[in-house]
Amino acid sequence: MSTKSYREAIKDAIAQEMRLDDTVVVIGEDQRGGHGGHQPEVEALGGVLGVTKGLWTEFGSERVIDTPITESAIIGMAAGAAATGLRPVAELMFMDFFGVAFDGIYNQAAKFRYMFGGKAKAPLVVRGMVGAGFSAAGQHSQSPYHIFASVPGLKVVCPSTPYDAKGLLIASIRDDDPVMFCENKILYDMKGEVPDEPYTIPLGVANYTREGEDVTIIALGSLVHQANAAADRLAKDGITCDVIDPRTISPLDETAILESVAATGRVVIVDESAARCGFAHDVAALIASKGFDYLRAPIELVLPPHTPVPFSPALEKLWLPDAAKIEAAARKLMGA
Amino acid sequence: MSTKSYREAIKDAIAQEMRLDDTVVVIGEDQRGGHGGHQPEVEALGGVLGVTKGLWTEFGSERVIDTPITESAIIGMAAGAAATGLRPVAELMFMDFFGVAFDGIYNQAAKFRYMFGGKAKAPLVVRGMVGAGFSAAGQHSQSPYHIFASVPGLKVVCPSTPYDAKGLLIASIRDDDPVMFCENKILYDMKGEVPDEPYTIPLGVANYTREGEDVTIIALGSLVHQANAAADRLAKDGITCDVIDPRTISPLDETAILESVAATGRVVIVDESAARCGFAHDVAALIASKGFDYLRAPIELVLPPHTPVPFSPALEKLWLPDAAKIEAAARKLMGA
Amino acid sequence: MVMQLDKDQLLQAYRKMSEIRAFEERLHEENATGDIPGFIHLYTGEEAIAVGVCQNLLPTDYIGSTHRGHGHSIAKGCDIHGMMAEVFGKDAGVCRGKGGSMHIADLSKGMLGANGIVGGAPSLAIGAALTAKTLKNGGVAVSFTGDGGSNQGLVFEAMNMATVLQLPVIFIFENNGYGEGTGFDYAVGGRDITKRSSGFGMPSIRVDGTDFFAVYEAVSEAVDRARTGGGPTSIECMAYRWHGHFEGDPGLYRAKGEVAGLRKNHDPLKIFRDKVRDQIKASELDKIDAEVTAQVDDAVKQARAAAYPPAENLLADVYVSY
Amino acid sequence: MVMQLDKDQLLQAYRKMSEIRAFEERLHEENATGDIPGFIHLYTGEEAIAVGVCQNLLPTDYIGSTHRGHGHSIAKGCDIHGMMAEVFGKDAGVCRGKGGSMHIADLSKGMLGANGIVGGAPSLAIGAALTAKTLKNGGVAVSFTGDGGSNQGLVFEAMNMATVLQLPVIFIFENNGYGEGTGFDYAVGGRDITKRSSGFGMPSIRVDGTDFFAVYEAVSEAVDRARTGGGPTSIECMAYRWHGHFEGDPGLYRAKGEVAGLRKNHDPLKIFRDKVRDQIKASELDKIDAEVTAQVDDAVKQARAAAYPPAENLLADVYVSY
Ligand SMILES: Cc1ncc(C[n+]2csc(CCOP(=O)(O)OP(=O)(O)O)c2C)c(N)n1
Ligand SMILES: Cc1ncc(C[n+]2csc(CCOP(=O)(O)OP(=O)(O)O)c2C)c(N)n1
Ligand SMILES: [Mg+2]
Ligand SMILES: [Mg+2]
Repeated sequence: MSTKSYREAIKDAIAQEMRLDDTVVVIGEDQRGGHGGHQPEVEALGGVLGVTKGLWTEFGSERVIDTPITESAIIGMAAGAAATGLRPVAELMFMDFFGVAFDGIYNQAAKFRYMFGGKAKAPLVVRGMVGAGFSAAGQHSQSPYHIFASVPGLKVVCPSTPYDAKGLLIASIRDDDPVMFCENKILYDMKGEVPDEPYTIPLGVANYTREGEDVTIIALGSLVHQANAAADRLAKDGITCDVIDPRTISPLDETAILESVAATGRVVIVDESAARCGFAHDVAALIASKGFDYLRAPIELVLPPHTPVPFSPALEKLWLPDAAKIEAAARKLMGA
Repeated sequence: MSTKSYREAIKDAIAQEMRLDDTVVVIGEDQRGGHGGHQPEVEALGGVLGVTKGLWTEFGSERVIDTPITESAIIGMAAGAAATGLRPVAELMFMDFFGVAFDGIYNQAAKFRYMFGGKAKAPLVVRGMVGAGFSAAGQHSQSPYHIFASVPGLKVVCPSTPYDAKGLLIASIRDDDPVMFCENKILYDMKGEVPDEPYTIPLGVANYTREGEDVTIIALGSLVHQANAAADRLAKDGITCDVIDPRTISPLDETAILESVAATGRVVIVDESAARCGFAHDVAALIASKGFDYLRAPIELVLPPHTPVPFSPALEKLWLPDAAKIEAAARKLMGA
Repeated sequence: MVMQLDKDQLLQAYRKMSEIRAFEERLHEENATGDIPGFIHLYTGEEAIAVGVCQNLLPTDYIGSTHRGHGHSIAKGCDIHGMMAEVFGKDAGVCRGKGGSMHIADLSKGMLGANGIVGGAPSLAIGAALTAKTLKNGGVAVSFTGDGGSNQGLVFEAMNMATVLQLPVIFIFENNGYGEGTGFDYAVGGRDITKRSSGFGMPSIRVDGTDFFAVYEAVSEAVDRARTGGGPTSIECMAYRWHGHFEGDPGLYRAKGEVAGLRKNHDPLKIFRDKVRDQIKASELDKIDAEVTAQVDDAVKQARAAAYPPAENLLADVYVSY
Repeated sequence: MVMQLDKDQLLQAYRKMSEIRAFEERLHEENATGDIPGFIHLYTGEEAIAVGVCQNLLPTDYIGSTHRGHGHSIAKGCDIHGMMAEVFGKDAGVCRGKGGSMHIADLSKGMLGANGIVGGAPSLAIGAALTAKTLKNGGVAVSFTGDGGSNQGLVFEAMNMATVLQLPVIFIFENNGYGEGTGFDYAVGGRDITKRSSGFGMPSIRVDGTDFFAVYEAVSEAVDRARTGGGPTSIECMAYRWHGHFEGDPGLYRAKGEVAGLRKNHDPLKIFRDKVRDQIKASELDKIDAEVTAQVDDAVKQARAAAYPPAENLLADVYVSY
């Protein structure tokens, strides 16, 4: 066990899997950095924010594959490689870039197995950053995981801690289905205890990050921490909360969610993916259809407005859900 | 007033707007067909299924612009043209192809106005086919309108009749925002009464296609007709339904939906966009948050399974929601 | 050139072309009965490309295909009975009826799938090539793309990636003059696909795609290069599509008599027969044709008689786990 | 060449380059204070490209830009005070603080927007060119793309569309040797962007992008061609980026002394000064530099003092209606 950042935990997971399995390769832009530059022996980058730094030095250019700026080909190549014997870990850098590269996931990798009658598989992981709060503006702050989750055949993972990041990433790499692995960029420097040896966290098992009796709060990624901060404040007034981090959107741990709602009867769903047709709406629909009888009050959604992510920190702060908004929603449910 | 097919109604709308406004241009693959072929004077296609046939003959190659197979450039060009003075009606053929062309909508056209401080607009319409039931298999049967609706800045339209198709398309062309216009391919041959003169149906106003007291059924596109068929059968047993066709997903007529639910207290939402994070979940979340107190029973969702659309008609029929499934859901709500 | 191949190989090549021809012409008829669901795109007229390519490949090599994929599938060794059942939407199909004509695939035969997305194959093929390069197993991958598809961004990106990573891959462009109803002359700026490919830094040539031997030879060189670490090649094969874009297309963009001329003057099977005249008797080839006709006949009979997929298959095989 | 431009034009060109230089170098300093939100990508070293291009354009012509867009914006006439306020996230910014450095746009100046999507500009620029062609207003559009961006499928598709429709558009490729930390030599298969463009059927040349006059001349010819219905042109401009990819990049992929060498030997402003030595006194240019410094100084002061956007702007301007 060591204290590691979320960023280090991710690298750790990839490095350990690469050591164990020769078919695991990393593909992406500037995964080394320096190819074709003037420092032929230097690992200059390790991904634009250095998440995979160190892998090239250990594994070399054959397994840490620097690519041109060519997301369609990165994803398509990863899909083709996955179908034929590799386990690629491809990086899309910012998930916002899926707009130039979605076909390889949406119409290809995700459908191979079903459309080919169960005779193909595509064990690939597509890593990428999501999340607002970094002043990265409209094209580098989005969280399109709701879109990924709506595609049958894709699995979707959103870790909220270093521990989860490592365990879920190893599970994703070992999984025989395509996985969209969504890293919240504002968590990269978050530290936590992480076992040194490889371990897996099964996809589809939620984490109760806090237990309580009055309200169920459901959140993903960095918002799990906002939810917990809200729960702490509420606890001071005697309002206790279950804070559930589903960790994976697809598969979704419906049981964990419904059990908690059965106990509390009150639900706040917090999310930043979309104000319409997003992750929160999915969970709300689950509860309104399968957990309706447990509900004592309307479902509260804490979401950004239906606008692009604004650049100015003054507006972005208002845009993002936070502990105060979650707290207010919970209090509203408690009628206070 | 004449009897027209859904297909003719669409062409009618475009032709009339092109006559009224010189800045309206049509862009897409095989919008004429024949360019570079051996019949230089023939309008061979008018779109692959002939929807726009006749436009080239009337307006010529300068306003009916045949393109190579190049969806990214079609959408990007339409976005750039819209920002600089044209009102393009671009065709994506099958909306399933958004995977190769989404960036021009998702990160460009939809964001211009907000991201540029209100100083830009992008009046473009992207037309495309959606819907299963045509044995067109996994890559030509999808309905990704839930994805479009989750993008702030985009409007999303799904007409269910020839009358609506014409009125909504004219409204979309005149609208100063980018609009995704989703044509359900199995409706192309549906006939209905369509006024000859141009008219608009405002975006964001739902249509009560049937009124009743017991159950609210919400559906889009071709499923509106399945919902009405179900309502007819239910009426024979004295169960009467509101069947609401929102017609546009974004903007969504929340008031119409909530008013109906207030009256019936029971809701069936039918959709084919997605089994997760789809249009139905969006509406369910709306009702569970803002209309909770009206609800007398769980919300029933009638959705396809979370699988790609299978090719074989034997499976595709099971995949698609239909009148029988809607009827069963309504009966369940009535406790019968 | 004819001489490089022994008689068995020539007979094998002819048989494959004959299979493709018979399969497609029969589908043309069967489709008219209304019993085939969905869209079909026939390959007749382009047989020499698929076979000229695939005769150079091992079963462990991979190909990625297009919406017009029957010919590629047959040439790469997919089972004709399984293909026919697939086209009819039956459980006995190679994809258990879930894919249909536009998604025939058989990974066990190195067939990565027909593809409903124009330009979809090249990026999948570079993936298969990356696998071969990484595992150092000497494998090669081939993608098929049309002239229309040669305008798709996916395709350019794949070509660039292939030169950057020096992947063992061959990009075949089937230039049949049209993408749907739009002419190559209109849609392909520059009107020369080889110039595009060579702009990405790879050897690129244009060959007569109705001549099995021309295709075979070009691909043979490309395969050698790829297997020995020499990187990618692009080959533009000029050919003709005899039928409509899809079955049902009235082909109004065609000149009068265009198709009749093709059948007469540009028939890859006839051209092959002419070239092997000195080595192989016509009767031997006729015999193959007859065998193939019987085989396709049987495939149709079995496909028609076969069962549709059972309801439980609706939910099967979405994920490997969960 | 120098002689084609009169003295006022030369002074104007120098002023624009000086403005870009001062703006970027000042941002480099301001960024160190931690007061600038988000990422910034500086254009220093490439001034001659933006200015060499935009001096050929009318206010009604359009440009589409990259993530490294400050230089293009200034050259096309965007307001420096508004840009500075934008970079600081203030309501007085050209985009009211909603876009930031990576999304500076001003349609009224013909600036279609910096773009956070690499390869985003060319397809928007062909749209602006389509507008000009359709409205027959003689307008021209220009896109900027980097060497890294020259690998993006969007870019190839836009070039093909431009030749097919013979659009009045110019594709400028700014080849500064790197995309982030990856060398042009590695990422661009074929290592020659002009060969790619000419594969799509358009005139394509490579020029020295540190020499204002070389760029100006090439673009002048291309603009003439475009305005007179001659279709698109592609121009690859070889240049250097002095700073890191973004502010904060330690630049480990650089050779030791690489940047010092650039500043010394490849400074577009020095090169310009040398070339106009006979017509323009150094003191005149020094005076411009001083004026520009004061202007940028004032822009920073005002930007720092300006208000952040008010809360109600969060919901404003998503749609034109609803
Ligand atoms: C991305 C995408 N765009 C458009 C289509 C519709 N479409 C199917 S086949 C085809 C024409 C393809 O032409 P070409 O590549 O020349 O192949 P050919 O049909 O001639 O064999 C088109 C436009 C598609 N399936 N996918
Ligand atoms: C589609 C997309 N892919 C990747 C990125 C990340 N990115 C931003 S700038 C850049 C490098 C661009 O290099 P180049 O085009 O040469 O422009 P330069 O930075 O050298 O001006 C990359 C990879 C992006 N913003 N968009
Ligand atoms: Mg073709
Ligand atoms: Mg560069």
